[in-house]
Amino acid sequence: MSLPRRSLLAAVPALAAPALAVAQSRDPIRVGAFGPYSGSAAAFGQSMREAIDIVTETRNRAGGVGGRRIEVVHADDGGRPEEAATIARRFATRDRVVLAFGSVSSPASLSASQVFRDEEVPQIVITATSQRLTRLGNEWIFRSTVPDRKQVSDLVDFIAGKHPQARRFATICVNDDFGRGGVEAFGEMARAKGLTIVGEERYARGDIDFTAQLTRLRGANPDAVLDWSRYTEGALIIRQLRQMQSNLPIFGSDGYAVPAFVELAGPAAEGVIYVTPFSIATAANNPVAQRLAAELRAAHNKVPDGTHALAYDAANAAYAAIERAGRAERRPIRDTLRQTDMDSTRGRLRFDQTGDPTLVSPVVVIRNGREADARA
Amino acid sequence: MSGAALLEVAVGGIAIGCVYSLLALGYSMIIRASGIIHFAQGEVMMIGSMCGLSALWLAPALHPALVLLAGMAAGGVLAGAMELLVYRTLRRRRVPLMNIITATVGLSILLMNAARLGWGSEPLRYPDLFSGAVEIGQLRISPQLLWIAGTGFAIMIALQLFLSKTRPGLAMQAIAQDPDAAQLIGINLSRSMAGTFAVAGAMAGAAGVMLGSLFFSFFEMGFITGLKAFVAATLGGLGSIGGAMLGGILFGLIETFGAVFVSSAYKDAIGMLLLIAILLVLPQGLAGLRKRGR
Amino acid sequence: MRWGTPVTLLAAALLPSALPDAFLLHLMTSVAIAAILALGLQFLLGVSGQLSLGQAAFYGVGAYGSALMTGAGLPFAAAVPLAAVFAGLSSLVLIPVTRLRGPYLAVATLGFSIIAYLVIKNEEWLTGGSLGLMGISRPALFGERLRDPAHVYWLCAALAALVYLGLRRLADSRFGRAAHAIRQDEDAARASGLRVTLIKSQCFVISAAVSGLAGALFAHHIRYLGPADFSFWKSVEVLIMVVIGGVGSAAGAILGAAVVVLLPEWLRAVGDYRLLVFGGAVVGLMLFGSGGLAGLPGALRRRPEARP
Amino acid sequence: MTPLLEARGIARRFGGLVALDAVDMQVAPGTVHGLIGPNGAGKTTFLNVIAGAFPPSGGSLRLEGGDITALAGDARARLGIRRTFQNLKLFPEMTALHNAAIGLHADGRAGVLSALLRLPAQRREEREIMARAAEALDFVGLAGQAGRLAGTLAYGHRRLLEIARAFAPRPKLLLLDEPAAGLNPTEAVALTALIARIREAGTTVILVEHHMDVVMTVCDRVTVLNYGKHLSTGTPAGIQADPRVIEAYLGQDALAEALAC
Repeated sequence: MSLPRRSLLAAVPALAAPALAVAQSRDPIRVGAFGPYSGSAAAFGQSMREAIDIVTETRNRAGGVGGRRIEVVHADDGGRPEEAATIARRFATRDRVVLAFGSVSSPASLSASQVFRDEEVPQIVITATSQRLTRLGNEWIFRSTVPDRKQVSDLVDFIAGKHPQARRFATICVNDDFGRGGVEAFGEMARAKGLTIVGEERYARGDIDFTAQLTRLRGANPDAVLDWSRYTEGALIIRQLRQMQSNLPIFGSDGYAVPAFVELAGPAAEGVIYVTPFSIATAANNPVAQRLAAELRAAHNKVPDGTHALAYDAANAAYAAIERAGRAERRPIRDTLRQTDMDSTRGRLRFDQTGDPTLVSPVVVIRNGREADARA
Repeated sequence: MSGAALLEVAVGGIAIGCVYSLLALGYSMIIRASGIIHFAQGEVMMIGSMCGLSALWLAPALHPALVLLAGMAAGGVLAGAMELLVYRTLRRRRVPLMNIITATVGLSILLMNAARLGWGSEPLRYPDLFSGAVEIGQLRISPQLLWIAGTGFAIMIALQLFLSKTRPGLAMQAIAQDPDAAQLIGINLSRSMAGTFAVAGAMAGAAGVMLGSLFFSFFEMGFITGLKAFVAATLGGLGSIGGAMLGGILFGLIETFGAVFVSSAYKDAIGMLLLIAILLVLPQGLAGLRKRGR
Repeated sequence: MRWGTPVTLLAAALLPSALPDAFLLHLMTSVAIAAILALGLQFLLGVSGQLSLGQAAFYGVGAYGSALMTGAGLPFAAAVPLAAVFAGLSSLVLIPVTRLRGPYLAVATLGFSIIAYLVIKNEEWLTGGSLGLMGISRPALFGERLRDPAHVYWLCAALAALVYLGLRRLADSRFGRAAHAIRQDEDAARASGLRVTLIKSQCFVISAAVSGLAGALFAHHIRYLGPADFSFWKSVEVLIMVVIGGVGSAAGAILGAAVVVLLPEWLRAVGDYRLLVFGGAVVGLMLFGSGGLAGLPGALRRRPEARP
Repeated sequence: MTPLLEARGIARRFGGLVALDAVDMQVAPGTVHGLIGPNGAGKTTFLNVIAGAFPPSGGSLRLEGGDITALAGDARARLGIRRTFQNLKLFPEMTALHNAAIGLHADGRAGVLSALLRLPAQRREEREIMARAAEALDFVGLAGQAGRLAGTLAYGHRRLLEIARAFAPRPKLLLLDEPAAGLNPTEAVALTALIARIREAGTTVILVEHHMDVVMTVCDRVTVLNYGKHLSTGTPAGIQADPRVIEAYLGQDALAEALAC
């Protein structure tokens, strides 16, 4: 530590300088979008980006909003709250966005929401389901997806109505906000409906071997299993459960609602039931969803997943709100966003007092390797 | 918990442990030969896994042994190339070991993101290489697990034979023990070092194919697994081949049984606590047991 | 070149007037905090030769400590130093492992950091679990909340400068000399009457306290704490900062911190290739040789007393 | 008169190998005590046991009558037993002056806090340490090399620097482990003189050495070890005449010749 006396700190501003050089054109209306474009949740981030870009391009081709183009500034938060806060700060003070989309995970969304609230920037959360996001009296936050408790209550209603024979549940979840939030809500609501929870298991994000947890779960002798996981671990869990020759019915979370889930789980996915904010299988009669499907096929040759739909709806709602506000300013946009009442991929989209959408979530079942409406 | 269920868990632990062992072997061989903690070892495994899968895509009917071989070849070539292109250059410039170790972290970030761009950010499923269930009495064991444990042991035995019976293997051992003396008796240091990395990479590639076929291939799969294997190698005693094998299997068992008997939320903590405890008694890991008598 | 430090300090102090951009000030504040964190590891690794892969744990103890204490009503000016002290004390549990060497020590600290991470993640009643802690108070001085980003920056930069000068003094003192000797030859140090374990442990405590200080400042800078920012990755990031800057150079640690914080930000322009380029840059920077970035000007001028 | 150091029945085993077998030795204060023996006789092992590098498997050690058997190496160093190493252990990245200053570390008191505050007492102490370190360098003849990194010194100078570091605190007992190894004849003569001056300065010396001319010139008494056992102790002249010693060295012709001269 006693080696060179001179310090090179002076070089620091020079490192930062190229970032300054970004042109500060006043012309387009700028919105920000941030999510995990890298890291383990990158697939969600990518869907989010694709959908937002599709809506933006369509808008811009049709003349933009009020004659001004929309420009989306994308930023990768890697799922890390620190990055999300830094990005939010940049969106608010340097990129001067009028509105921001993001993020995918609850911690990153929460961390950014503090900055947006401070700086008074409207934020539309895409997939983060934690109830807490919209329950902190933050008037600047909106959410495209349905919060976990609402999804759980939709799933519990479904189970009570369609699977009355499933009385004893064993639960397994990823040990984070997403998994614990889902399972805690499920326990509460299931007990209210007279169901019992006979076993609860957790695992860490990134685990691959669930033998221990599943062996214990099976030992509790349940009627059915509830798994609140993301699709990667979820696929492994049901594969490993089926490898143990267990035929227990499996109910899952919206974390399964990714095409790759069926791909990864293979035949084990057959018969799995889960709640999802959106499924193309239940949206055959929804023109907005069909439009998204057509646009996504044209642009990326993909079938829309839940994140696509959530981001698509968010972007459409946002641009409509900017249009209604009549000027590209944050406060009026927030106010018109609150009055949203439009057709979305998931039906009529309105926001309640807290900023959450008032929608009922579809429940789907995997049949022949595809999602099918479980309520049908 | 019934005895049969315990046995099922144990087989699962041993299979995972074999994967750790194969990776840990690489860590151990490399650290012994060069002093480098090779943090990119997990990523070499990941690339091996991806390449094995790609081979399956090209030839769907490929025999599992050939898939394994493809993964090993990919891992071996990659690790050998890393040594020749990066680490050797760094050594020639006489940079401190810490810099080389940091370069391995850099390479690990680089490989992970290259794989994300090349193979996408979605996990990729291996077709089931082995199917059916082996039933012994009331015990049902997935054949995947048995195959993996069996293949793992076979590869480790092969490595032992290679290191103790063949010329290049003996040369690697000699380089690791005393590089100066080895050079004096005419062993090519640079070639043997590259060979060590290549063999370590091939072990990692095999681990990748096994892990992939048990679970799936994913650009981030190497990070946590690699870290755990490093811990396993330390547990066994860095630089000790036998220790690495033992450490890997032990770590797999500790982890799996830890999840059964203690909370799964703190599953990773159990392994770590045990590791720290063992290191306090045996500062050189399990391999230190043997030296202790001296 | 005795004026190098004052000139740098002056430049750092004047930065806010040169950069009126609030975002850049936010970034430079992050750099100052990262610099403190890097200085902490630099002291441990560069002076006493102990490799820690567990700095994220102490950083986390400081961050959560200060957030919880201010949350309980303690003033910022008391909570931050207390959190640093607490982080230092928390490293005392590691004293038994300081007798381990090289990679064995690294793995033991890695284990410690994984355990700390799991505690942060699982003990919801204390740490908010994976949803984390929100609404952490802004930094405050003399009872005044600092709302101007320039003031927050000055505070963090001033503390970074203090840590830098303090650790430099320490490294040049009798104590630092002893630690330095232990790094080079433990047997000889012991034969010279040095209490090796004590000195190594003291280095650990100092390094942990400095990391805890960085964590405490981080908590009040970002004002949100979640487990994801205290994973093993953070420990690796700190190590990259120190090695890029040059092991053994305090100025290098600051420079390395600046590179690690600013480079990815700067690389946002390359989008998807960001981390790919970052990984490549780390490998490339290693090629600068033993001195790291801090050694560059010297290496260019060919100092005669360069390392053997 | 109580001996400065008294070793009784010192044994040391490594696994099954017996390196030292019940060795007794008494070192009188103010003397240079040679320790010789054929290769593998256990000289360095004995030195290591005295220095506290590892504990003896049996026996006891007394320094000025006080039992030090249970003390660790650093504690013995602080009591006044300092040593050099057969294969040179310096701090290569530190200057010669700072190397010598490490030898004086135990005499200082300034801790972390006073270093941070740079209190006057700390600065005074630092000046004192540096002055004494410089004095020690001067004593061994390295005054001109104070500012050079130890790793860049010539081999002979490194040997001297190690002695300076060990001698700087004016220890009661200085253990020299083959200090003349690798030195040329001129340097060896200078070393002999240096050892004599160390004795004059009041420090007792135990000298393990292969260069018999050094041993015979400077030692007051000599102890001979063979196969880990005490063989003989006496004056240099007495040792040279001891038939048991000559027998022990038989087969080691070169040494036998050296002994004869």
